[in-house]
Amino acid sequence: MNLWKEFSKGFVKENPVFIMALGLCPTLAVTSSVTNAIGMGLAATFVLTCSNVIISLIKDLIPSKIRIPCFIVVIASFVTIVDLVMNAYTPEVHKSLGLFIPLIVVNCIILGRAEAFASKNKVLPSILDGLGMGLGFTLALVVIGSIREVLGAGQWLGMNVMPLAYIKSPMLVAILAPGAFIIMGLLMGLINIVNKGK
Amino acid sequence: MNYFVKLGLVLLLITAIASGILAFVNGLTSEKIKANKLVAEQEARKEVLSEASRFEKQTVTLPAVETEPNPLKNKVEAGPRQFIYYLGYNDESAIVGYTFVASQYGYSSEVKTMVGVNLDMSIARIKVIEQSETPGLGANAATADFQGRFVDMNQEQLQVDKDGGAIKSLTGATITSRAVTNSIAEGMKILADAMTEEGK
Amino acid sequence: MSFITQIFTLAVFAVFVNNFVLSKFLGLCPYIGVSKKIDSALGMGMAVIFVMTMASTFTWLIQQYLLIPYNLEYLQTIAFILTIASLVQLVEMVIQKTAPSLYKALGVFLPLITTNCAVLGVSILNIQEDYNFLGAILNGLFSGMGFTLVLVLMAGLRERLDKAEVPEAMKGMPIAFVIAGCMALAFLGFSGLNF
Amino acid sequence: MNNNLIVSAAPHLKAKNMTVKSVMWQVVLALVPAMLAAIFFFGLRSLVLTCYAVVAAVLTEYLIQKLRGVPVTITDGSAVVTGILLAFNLNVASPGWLPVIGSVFAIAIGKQVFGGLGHNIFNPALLGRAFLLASWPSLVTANWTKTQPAFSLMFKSMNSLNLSSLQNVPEAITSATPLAAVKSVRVLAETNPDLAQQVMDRMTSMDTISQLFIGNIGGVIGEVSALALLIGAAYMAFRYIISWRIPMSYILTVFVLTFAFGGLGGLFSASIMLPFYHIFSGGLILGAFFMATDMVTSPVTKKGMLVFGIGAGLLTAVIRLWGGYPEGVSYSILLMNCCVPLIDRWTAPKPFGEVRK
Amino acid sequence: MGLKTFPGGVHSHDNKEYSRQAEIIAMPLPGKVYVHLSQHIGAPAKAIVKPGDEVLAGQKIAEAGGFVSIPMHAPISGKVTKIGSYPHPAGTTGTAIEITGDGEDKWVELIDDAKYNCLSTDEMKKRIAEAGICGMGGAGFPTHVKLSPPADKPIDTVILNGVECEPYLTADYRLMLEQPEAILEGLRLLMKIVGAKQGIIGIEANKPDCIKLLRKATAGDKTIRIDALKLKYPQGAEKQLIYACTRRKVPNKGGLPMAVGVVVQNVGTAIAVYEAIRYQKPLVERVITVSGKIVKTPRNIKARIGTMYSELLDFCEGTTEDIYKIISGGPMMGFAISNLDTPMVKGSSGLLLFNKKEAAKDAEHTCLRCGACVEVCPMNLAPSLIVNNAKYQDWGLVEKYGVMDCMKCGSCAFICPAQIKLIQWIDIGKLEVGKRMRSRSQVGKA
Repeated sequence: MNLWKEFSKGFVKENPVFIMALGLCPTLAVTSSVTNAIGMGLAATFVLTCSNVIISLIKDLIPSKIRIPCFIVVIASFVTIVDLVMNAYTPEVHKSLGLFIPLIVVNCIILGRAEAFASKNKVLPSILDGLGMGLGFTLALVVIGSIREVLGAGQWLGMNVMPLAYIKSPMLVAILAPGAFIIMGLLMGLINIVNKGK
Repeated sequence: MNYFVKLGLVLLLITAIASGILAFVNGLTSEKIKANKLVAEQEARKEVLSEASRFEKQTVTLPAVETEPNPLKNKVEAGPRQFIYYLGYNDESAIVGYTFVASQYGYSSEVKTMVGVNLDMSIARIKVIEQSETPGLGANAATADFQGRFVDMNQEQLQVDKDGGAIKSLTGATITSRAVTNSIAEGMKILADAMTEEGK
Repeated sequence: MSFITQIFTLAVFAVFVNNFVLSKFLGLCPYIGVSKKIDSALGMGMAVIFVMTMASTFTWLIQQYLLIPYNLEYLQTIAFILTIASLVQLVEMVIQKTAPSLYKALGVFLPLITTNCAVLGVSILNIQEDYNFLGAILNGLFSGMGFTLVLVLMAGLRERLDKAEVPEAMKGMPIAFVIAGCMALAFLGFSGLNF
Repeated sequence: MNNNLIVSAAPHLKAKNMTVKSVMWQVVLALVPAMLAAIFFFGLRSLVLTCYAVVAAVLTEYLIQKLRGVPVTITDGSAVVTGILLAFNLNVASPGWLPVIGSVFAIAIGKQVFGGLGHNIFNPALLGRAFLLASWPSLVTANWTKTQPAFSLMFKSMNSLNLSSLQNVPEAITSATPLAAVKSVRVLAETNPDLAQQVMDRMTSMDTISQLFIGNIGGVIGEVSALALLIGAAYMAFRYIISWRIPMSYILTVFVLTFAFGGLGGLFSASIMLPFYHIFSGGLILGAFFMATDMVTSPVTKKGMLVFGIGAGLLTAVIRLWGGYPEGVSYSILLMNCCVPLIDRWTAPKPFGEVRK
Repeated sequence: MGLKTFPGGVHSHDNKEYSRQAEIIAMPLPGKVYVHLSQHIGAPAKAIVKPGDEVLAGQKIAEAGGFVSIPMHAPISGKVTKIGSYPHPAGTTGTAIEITGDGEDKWVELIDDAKYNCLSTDEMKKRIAEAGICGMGGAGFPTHVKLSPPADKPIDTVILNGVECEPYLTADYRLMLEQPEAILEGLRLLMKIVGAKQGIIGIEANKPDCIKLLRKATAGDKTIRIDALKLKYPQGAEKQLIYACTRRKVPNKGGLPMAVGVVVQNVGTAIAVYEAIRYQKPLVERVITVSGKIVKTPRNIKARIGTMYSELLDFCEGTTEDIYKIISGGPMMGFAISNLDTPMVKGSSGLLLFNKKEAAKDAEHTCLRCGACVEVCPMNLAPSLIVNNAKYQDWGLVEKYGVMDCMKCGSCAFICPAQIKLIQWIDIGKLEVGKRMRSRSQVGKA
């Protein structure tokens, strides 16, 4: 049961985006469509899980003084792998995520989990932690992406979900930078209200 | 001191392993990435010149134009400019038209357009392949509606309506419209010159 | 265009038009996290300007003289992030030794900068945008200044909102995002600037 | 002794007629001349749109205050002012839902999220406009209607140049607003400097300027008549509702900069009338007197107000001359709104008797 | 017209019409007086009588508690009946000596010193100190202290404050009309004591008759000037008055007028100084304005110190409506008190009574940041910034924005459209910042 807890905490209770406010740059930058959100979320999940595994494996081998550089090397390697693989097999998504794939390296969620969890735990919990956090991150991205895509383009995952009149002149600001910030702020406010209501 | 050497060695080892793995992955994917690019271009060409099934690269050397280099960017190799276009062949190996990529800076980005040209030097179709203009305004250049406005246009008509041409510009985005139109017009001119030269 | 105009244009674009935070979504964590007080925002901003300029310089050199000649472009991410991390360490040690008062002011911010995506971002963008050496350094400098500008403005606004009756649920981070959104709306006014 | 005694801190006297309510409603009153001018030049639809915006603003304020469980203050007039100013920033051809959505955004995100009147950082009406402009750019910028007598007069005089016989009919003639004409002329100057200069001369003629001043121009609802706006502004200045510092420094800065850089031939090549063209066209008068002076979102210090005005003037001139949008007033004011806390902090007055060191 | 004035300030109806025509009249002796031991700034006086002692009017009943302090004298003859706690006009309570009068008004012997003009300055200062004189404009700073500047701060100007910028109050106005000679004589003595070459009497332009009268009286005297000042509040504040008359700016952060070579005294104080030096008469009575729309007969009353406010009001035949607010002093800076059974002190310049409408205060609104308070602040502060930070306990900024330079004239709160009680917040700010400054200086010493 404890393992389930490790896995599920990232969804709501310790959601990296909404609760811990980590990894904000990709959260806002790539969520102008749900497709991008999923792509980014899964890429980050992959890096997070793999680096958690490796780090929990080698944690006893590396001196603590240089652990951060070591973590960064591990993470950067996986990021590069994701980068290359996505470029090869999903070139469209790779193109629209652009700069933000290499920037997964500096996503504080990943280094944060490596430092706070994987470097202190065994492999299995680390995998679950990475998967859970990664999926929580993906979930957050998809939520924001959905709102932005529906409002800003009248579509969801590329499918029309709003009346045609709306799709013709949607509330564009939602997929622009200002809309991203404001929607994020309002969502966090909403979560605060819900949490307080509990 | 020994301790620090050890630290360095550990880090070096990890980096080396990582580099090795990455080199391996890179080897696996690099061909695919290159191929992707070619395929994408090929597909865009097919889209604007649907009758063609095979394309052949042609290069026109243009007289060098004195342009002031941007002192903050890497130097582009000097020398004559090259204009690249493709001859489109159908299954019977007959030429059915030409394609080229037109490019010009628009409102906030370089707008690249793939242009398909019929043998009579009218436009078959165009496709905006790269831009990051303002969504809702300039970005509408990538819509089928706007791209459709170019079909069958000839070189004389290639100007936006505000400049007296036949291309109806996008609402509120004259600059982008102008960039697309003018870049195509320029390419058409070079292409036409190249054709007449060949004809001689 | 003349040399001076080019530099001026680069500066205006990096600071206002393509602001790292408001239009490129880079450096959001410190933008939201270190913007509660004007003084700390200023400190962070100065540190970021410094590190971004240094990082631009070194990563450009590494790219041009190491990665490209040996066909190692796929190691870009790993090389850049290691460069930045060690650079930050080095800067921290140098400042600590040579200028203790500056260290006192900037010290707490320096470790945070390693994971500031604006630094890695500018390094990669310098390569993507094909800047030469001078261009890369200036782009790093101006982008850092753009970051600092909005960071300090944000801190000013948040200090004021600390003293306002913001609804309970919106206090803290939510309102900071809303302000950022409004600032981004205002900064849209610079789009399409053309000298 | 009775128990009615009130014990409160000094002072025990209060200036008359200085209440939030009276200030806000006097601003509404000051906007009436401009409203009348808009009805005269654009027709009754301008009034209808304004009413939509006002009703939406007041309703939104009411609903949110009910939801938040704070006292409802819709009678203080501030939501009304926001509604009017928002509608004044739209063109008369806008669909009716545009001012409604703009008002909802202006009140909800521009004001109530920050805690309501007094706490908002940005001018709500301008924020609403910026939101609409980012969301529906083609609806907000395009579709300028040349209805009513508006505008035709100005360009009738231009047409007398018989430019149409020339090739490349200059865009200036088909531009819908005076400021778009400025942009077009600058574009034209690159290809045909002589023609551009001719158009420019016509633009800066006494004829055109006086038309601009009275209000025969295309544009958004509220900015149509500089004269009507100035009447309202004079009233507010007379009642001490606005201080001269922001509008004057704002307009003077625009004057100087457009004179210096507005000409087609380089520094100071412009006619001295060009700054007047800039001042009386577009939203400068409306912005400088009614929106930059918004108390809540401008500095409180005297020096700060000057800094605010100069900064807004600088940004306006930059956006008008080199920016992507024809008009920069609303963005300039929003940008300066961001700077207000810093301005206040760094221009805090030196106490009387500061010792010079 | 170029009337002299200062930057900032507010315009308000002066409301002086109620009492400006009322000549100063002496009030019948009260049955009991209550002499507070703390009527001034500085250490309280120490009682030297005990219940049961018989005292004469003018007899010293409390001695100065230090250099910055003044002695107290019995205002009437009679018997000390109690030393206890009584309400103070500043809204607090304090120790006072209760004297039950014998109705005979027996005085200690007063000598008319014909050669008072030839006394040494030290002797003059001693007589002033002995007479227990403090500033009568309201603040109540011991006069002899003001007249003893350190040697490195030479004084060249004495300004008499005849501005009386507080609305309603007319006591100084009547004094200037009725006793111009005594005022001028007091001024000359003050000038002599500090060695000043010029004397200025600053009078607000709403008292043209005083200006005319005093100008006539000083026609031949080149050393004394009468300055007509613009009608604006707080024209009578010390620093503002000095600036208006001499264009000199008293340094902020606790600077005193002596830093710019000026001493300011109230016109009432000038008369007290004159009487103290010539007759060695202690300060036991003063003129106080009792006014307000609801007062039946508003008056300028010459009353003994320690007279109950209730008796003053009775002397004015009471009020026509229910009283909703009692103000001790002027309406701008005076204190609202909760009890008419409060004895007047040496600084009591007025007693005002307001009805319900006049006393009503609107609810406080959020600050609109209109900047009106900044516009009017005579000290060139930004009151709204101070108050906003005080509300949220950011004392560092409260101090930075200069709360300690505020003199609490109330102009900001008067003008504020949001009805914010700025002075209340500034009071809190001053208290907190004061604490911080003290603890800082202690740390510095340690």
